Amino acid sequence: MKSIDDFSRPEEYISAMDKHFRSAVRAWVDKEVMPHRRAFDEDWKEHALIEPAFDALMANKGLGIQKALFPADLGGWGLGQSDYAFTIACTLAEEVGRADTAMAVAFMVTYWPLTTILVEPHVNRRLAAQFAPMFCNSDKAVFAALAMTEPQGGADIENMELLGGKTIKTTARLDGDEWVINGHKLWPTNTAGVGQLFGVPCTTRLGSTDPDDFALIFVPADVKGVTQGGPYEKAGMAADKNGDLWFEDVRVPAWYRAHGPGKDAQVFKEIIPWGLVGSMGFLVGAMMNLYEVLYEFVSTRTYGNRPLKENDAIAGLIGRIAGDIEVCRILAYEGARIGDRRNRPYGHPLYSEEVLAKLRNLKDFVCDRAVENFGRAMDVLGVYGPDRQYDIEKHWRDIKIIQLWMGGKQLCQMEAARYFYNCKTL
Amino acid sequence: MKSIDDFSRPEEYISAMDKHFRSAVRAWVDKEVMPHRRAFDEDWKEHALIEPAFDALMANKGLGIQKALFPADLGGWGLGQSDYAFTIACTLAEEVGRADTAMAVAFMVTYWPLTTILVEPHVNRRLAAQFAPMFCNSDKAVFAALAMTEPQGGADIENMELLGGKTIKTTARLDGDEWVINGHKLWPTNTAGVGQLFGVPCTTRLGSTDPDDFALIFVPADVKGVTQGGPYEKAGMAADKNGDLWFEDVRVPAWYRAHGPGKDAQVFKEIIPWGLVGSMGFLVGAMMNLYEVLYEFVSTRTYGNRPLKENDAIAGLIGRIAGDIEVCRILAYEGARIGDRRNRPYGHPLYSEEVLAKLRNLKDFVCDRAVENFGRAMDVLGVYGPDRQYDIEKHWRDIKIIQLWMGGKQLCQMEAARYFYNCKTL
Amino acid sequence: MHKSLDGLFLSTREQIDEEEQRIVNTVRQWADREILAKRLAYLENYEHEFAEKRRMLLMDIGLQRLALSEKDGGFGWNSNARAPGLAAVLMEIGRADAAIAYLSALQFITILACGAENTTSAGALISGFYNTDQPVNPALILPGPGTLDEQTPLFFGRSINVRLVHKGEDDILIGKNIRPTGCGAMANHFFVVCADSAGKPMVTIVSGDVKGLQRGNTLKETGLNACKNADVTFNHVKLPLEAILEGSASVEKIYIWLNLLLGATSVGAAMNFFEIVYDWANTRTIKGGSIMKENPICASVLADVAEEIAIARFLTDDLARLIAMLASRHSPELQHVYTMSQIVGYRIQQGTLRAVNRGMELMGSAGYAREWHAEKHWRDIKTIQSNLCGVGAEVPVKMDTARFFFDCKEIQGEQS
Amino acid sequence: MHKSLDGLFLSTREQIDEEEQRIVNTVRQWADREILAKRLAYLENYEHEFAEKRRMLLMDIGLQRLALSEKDGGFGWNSNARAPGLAAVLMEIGRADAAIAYLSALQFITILACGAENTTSAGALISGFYNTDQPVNPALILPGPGTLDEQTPLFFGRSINVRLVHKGEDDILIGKNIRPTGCGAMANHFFVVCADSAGKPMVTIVSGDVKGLQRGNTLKETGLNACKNADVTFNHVKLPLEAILEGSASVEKIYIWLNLLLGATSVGAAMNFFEIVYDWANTRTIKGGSIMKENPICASVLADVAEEIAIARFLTDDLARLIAMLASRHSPELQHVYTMSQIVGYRIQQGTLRAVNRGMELMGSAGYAREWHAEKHWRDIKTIQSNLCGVGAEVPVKMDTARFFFDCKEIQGEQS
Repeated sequence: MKSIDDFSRPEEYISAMDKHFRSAVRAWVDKEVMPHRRAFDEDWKEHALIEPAFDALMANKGLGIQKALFPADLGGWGLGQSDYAFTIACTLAEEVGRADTAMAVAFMVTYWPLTTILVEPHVNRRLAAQFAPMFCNSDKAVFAALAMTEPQGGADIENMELLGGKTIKTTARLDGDEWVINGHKLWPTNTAGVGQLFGVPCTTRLGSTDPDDFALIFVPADVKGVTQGGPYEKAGMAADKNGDLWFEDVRVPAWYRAHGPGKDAQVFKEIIPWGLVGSMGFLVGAMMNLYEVLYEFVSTRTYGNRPLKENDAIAGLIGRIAGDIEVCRILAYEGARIGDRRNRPYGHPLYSEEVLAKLRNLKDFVCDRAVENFGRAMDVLGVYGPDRQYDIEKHWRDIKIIQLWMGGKQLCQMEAARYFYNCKTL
Repeated sequence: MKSIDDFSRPEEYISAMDKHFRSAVRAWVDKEVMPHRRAFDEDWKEHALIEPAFDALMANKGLGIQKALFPADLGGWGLGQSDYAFTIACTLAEEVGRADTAMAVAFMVTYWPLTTILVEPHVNRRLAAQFAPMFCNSDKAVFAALAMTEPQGGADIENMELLGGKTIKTTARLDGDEWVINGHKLWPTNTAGVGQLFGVPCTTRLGSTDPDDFALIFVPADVKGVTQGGPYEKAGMAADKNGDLWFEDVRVPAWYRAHGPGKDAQVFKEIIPWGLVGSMGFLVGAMMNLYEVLYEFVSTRTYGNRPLKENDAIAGLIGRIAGDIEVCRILAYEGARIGDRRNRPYGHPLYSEEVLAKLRNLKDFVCDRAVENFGRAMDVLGVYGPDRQYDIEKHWRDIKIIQLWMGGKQLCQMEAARYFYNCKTL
Repeated sequence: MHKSLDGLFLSTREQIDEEEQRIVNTVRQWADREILAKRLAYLENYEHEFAEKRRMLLMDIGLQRLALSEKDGGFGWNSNARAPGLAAVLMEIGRADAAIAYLSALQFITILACGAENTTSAGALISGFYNTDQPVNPALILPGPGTLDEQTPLFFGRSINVRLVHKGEDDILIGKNIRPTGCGAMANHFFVVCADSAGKPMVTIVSGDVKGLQRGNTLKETGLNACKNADVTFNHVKLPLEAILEGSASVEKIYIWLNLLLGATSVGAAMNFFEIVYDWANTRTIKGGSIMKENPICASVLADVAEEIAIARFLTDDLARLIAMLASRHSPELQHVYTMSQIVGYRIQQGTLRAVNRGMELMGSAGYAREWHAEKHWRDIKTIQSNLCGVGAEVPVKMDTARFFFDCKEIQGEQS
Repeated sequence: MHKSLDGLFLSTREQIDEEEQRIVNTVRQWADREILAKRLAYLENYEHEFAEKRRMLLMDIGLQRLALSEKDGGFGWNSNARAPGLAAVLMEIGRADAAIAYLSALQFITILACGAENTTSAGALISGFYNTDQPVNPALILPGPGTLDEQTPLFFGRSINVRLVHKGEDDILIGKNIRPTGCGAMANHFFVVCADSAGKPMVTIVSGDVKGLQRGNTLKETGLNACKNADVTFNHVKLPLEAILEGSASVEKIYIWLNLLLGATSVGAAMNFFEIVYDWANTRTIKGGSIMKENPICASVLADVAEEIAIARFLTDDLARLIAMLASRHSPELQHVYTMSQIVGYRIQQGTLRAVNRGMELMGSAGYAREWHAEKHWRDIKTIQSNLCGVGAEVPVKMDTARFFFDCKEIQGEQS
């Protein structure tokens, strides 16, 4: 095999833009991230090293990629209109994830709440026009966040299928032409001072399971009553800041609600597929980097005075790792394609149980392979495995949380099982 | 999920003929195989029950599918010319494998040696015309076999990459305008009296690794000097007869050689991808049947007085099984597509290391999932797991050998590792 | 294979006394001479040979009386302290033929479950069954899968499908189309876990020839082919009083012994599989010449085979040790031993089956052909494993484990 | 968690005597009072707290002298028979902080490896290192990864990267940029596996302050963060004669003890993780109300956590028992114990890490946040596991296993 690009993808699904995006981002990765990423772990609190790298990727003085989803006439690239939006998202997730999955998630979560108002067929022109300048005319990286998790019952919010928002404690009350929001959110990516715009799932009636009472409201970070706590210290993912987020009588215009009763619940369901495909992309990218590091190590280090890779038993073991990367990459792009089929006659809408369950299953599968293979790879490196200099242990620490987020492994399993076996009570 | 057909496939790869083939074969399966398959295990020696079922699938009085690869002008269906040959092969393997993987392999191995002379760009018109009547004008199922394995060093023959045919002991000597063949083969599918035409890999120079000395020669079963032993008794796969095959001064016309020096070695390498994609199709089909049986069981049997599938823990377990079927089906068709890309600018030839290694990896992966999941499924059935009436234990016994054949798991691992890591000495 | 298995698979065997070792050695001789030395003949005429060799073991060597008390004319291996010895004996039998070991294990369990209760009446009844010069075929009816149409009493989530009801003076068993563990089609007696009117689990002993006991067709099964099984129906079977074992813990004890003795059976079968693979790997060549065992990836598969068996044997000894500790000064509580026996019992089956699955990978078609015997061990162990699961794969064991370690209350349904 | 771990994780502990149990209890009190009760404070000021609490354990409680002979002023736990006791003590330390246990384990190994050899000279030298009121930081230099540019002597395939050469009268150590197991950056002495001119493996003891010993930069590592490690170079280090251990088996013995004592360390860390998960599962609600432990799929994950730890603890006890049997009347051969220690040692790390990985699945972001401590156990155990592998993941162990069980000759390269 000549390079990581030889890992299989479903060639027929790849957009014409893919090559361009990939090479631009990879050039950025090799220049701005690879040389510095070992130091990022110590930068988790300040982001003194991390911020400039983001500027070069996201802002106008760099690639300006943070504007990608906005319509062209509002200064964006119009990717929200593309039939390949998921496939390209997978490519971006892969390329950035290869260097640092924490940067990848921080960067791509900026798109996450915006998908609900910028991706066909749900474009909200007024909100798009309102937020376009913020992202399209900036020389600094601008981050958005989706504030889902609440102190009680961690994954309940992602568990819309089952709970229909019943447990949401963050309330939105309409007062004249303004929403008044009160609540406490935990752990959103791009908080702790990073986020400048929040997508906030709220309920307009506490304890209700009526989709009409679910509201997704956009809240700029600088509005009065919004407080961001300091960043949590975590096992990894230093480039992704998470903290507490409080809303105290926060007031935003009524039209900051994504779409309105019913529709909000639907578009909120639709963000899940984006998160799942992105997660797979992050992991495949990280595993492609794993392959690069491992390839070098097994070619230069020895057992029995022969290169590790020339020992049949070790070759079998590392072959399984590479083979899993091949498998996971095929699955990630097939998953992306399931998303991009949303408007095809033979496809299914993003909110359909079919799409959600199948992507939950694929994400769960890819997570397990990644957790397994990074662990194995550290053992292949042996005494060098835990050493930051070899770049695998950081991925190992970082990617574990990809398995835990968005409701975690067990929620994936339940949603998949419910679909495959038509379970009624899970 | 409504039916087994909801397991994902790469929709964009599926040929227009797929629907037709699938429904025709499934109708045959439900009528001719499903009602009788439990009895097939006892029929391993006689094939008294099995043969009529084959006739209804393969011969003219039935679907006549045994003629599929032959050019239309010779009485066939011309599938050898199709850009979807691999994808359709995967579909056929899946549908027959769903009922009985042993029938699936016996049926499809008939195509196996013929691919070397009937599939573009390697059509050998003279041999095609010679053998067309045998397959196209018959009211009985006609079987072909590929006689690879020899008594010494089991998988060496499949290990062309490494050994280049060095260990082949079956010799072909040109005497005038005839080949004189001597040798002893073991275990080919469709022997023990079943096969009527054999593709026989021989060497024209003992111990040679020169591809020019590798010959693939077609030998009708009724030629003088061909002896077939009785069928082996096996753990399963009753519908697939295997036995010893002796060639003693067997004489066939010189033009019965597939293509000639060099080319024979290439087309022999090219049969491997067919075998690997077929193997994956068999397993996916069997697993789709596993899903059908399991679905019924977990919906009607209980633990804690509730249906098994409504217990979250059991749901997680059977959800992983269904999820693996989903994954394996995606991979099997992606593998088939890798074969069907052979003539595309972005594809690779069937004999390329890239295609061989990637398909070896996918086949190895799917085999592991199948062995694992049939074992788990038997445990879900518990005291009913080993019971023939539940149809899973037969699959469990049958599919194990799919993991063992064609050089087995370790050969897959070595070919994959050699490719992924550019190993030199494996 | 030229070397001794004991030299390879260490058991921490200081726990086995001379008498026990003598019997272990006798059984090994029987296995080597009578079965392993003539394996092909044994398989070619399997049902007849099975009966012959089994009779030799049970009658001539006398193993049918091993777990009977001395006063009943047995060897007196009827205490918890004998767990290591019984496990060792079953490993040796299992090495020859798991089907013979399987039935012996069930014999021991039925005897021990009575003996351990000291219910002389049940003890007398059971030893009566064994007071014969014919091989006794036992079968257990254990809690297992329930059906949608009927809510049943539960044993930790598993359905108890047989009911014990009082009609006037009589105790009557009722249950329809129930799948036994063991040889239901040829069983002389059934050891039945049933529930009384209050849903309380209890154990009863039912003779194979009582009125109202009906057997279904003989099943075709994956392995243990000599143990003919069939569903049974208890159509108002009338029971004598002594047929009912007292003591609420009797069901737990059945599972404890089942996990140990069927574990030992599978370990024994796996050890013979090891011998087969050893010879194979030392004689076959691959890659056009090198001996299989000298190829690193084949060696790593061989290592998996040895490792799984060695670990399974350690765990078998650990479980035997735990059982032997019952009622000692270090005695753990019964629920604890029950839980560990479920964990270890499941792990042993999983490990031995993996050993065989891995080894088969190296044997290619020889691993799959009847004549090599490897595939028999594969089918036998798998059959034991699935039967031991009962229903829902390992989930019932996981629920037992979570209940014990995490004090879960609701995960196994309404307990009686 | 309100219940006792001993009540949950049975060890077959009849093997531990009162004196040993007393020390186990003392260490547990230290763990509970000094670390677990004030965990947040401990982590917030980790390096300082680590040094403080460790000093308390080693000096005040005196554990640094545990494995020293009585004549050297120690507790005299320096025989194979002490294996169960030493394992039990390390479980207790590991429960508090795997990093402290890790260093204690390495201390014990260096002492035992000398003691077991009865080389009074080396024994005297090593006990000299421990004749101090300061905590001693040991590091091992084990065979491991080789490099393309140099063919090295091998210990069963693993490269021995340090050479012992004779220059005139002197024994000199040579080796460049070698990765120690332990705290190379702060080590007071190194326990070095090297090879003589004939390539024969041997063990030498090197003081941390000798001339020619150079240390590289302190490494950033996944876990065991208080154990600062760094590569070392032996630039013609001159050795006193008594610094060389005699006895060819000394390397095997190091691995045997390493597998047992680091296994016990990880089991201890995993047991504390169990306590964390226990509290989490008993307090958190999911699905909008039900307690996590009462949800069957969460319960099955919890069961995996308990099962892996319970099995790992069984295997730790089994290995301790095997070591204690060395030189008893049942004594197995050393190569056998070496092989089983590699198998069991690998299984213990694999099992405990799986327990933590599974448990984290239920804790979501709390499992990932520093404040919950769970992720520390995860990183610490992983670091121990990778170090124990040395190179090539489990393959070197698989090759050891295949060599022992299948008599492979060529799979580990040219043996010296």
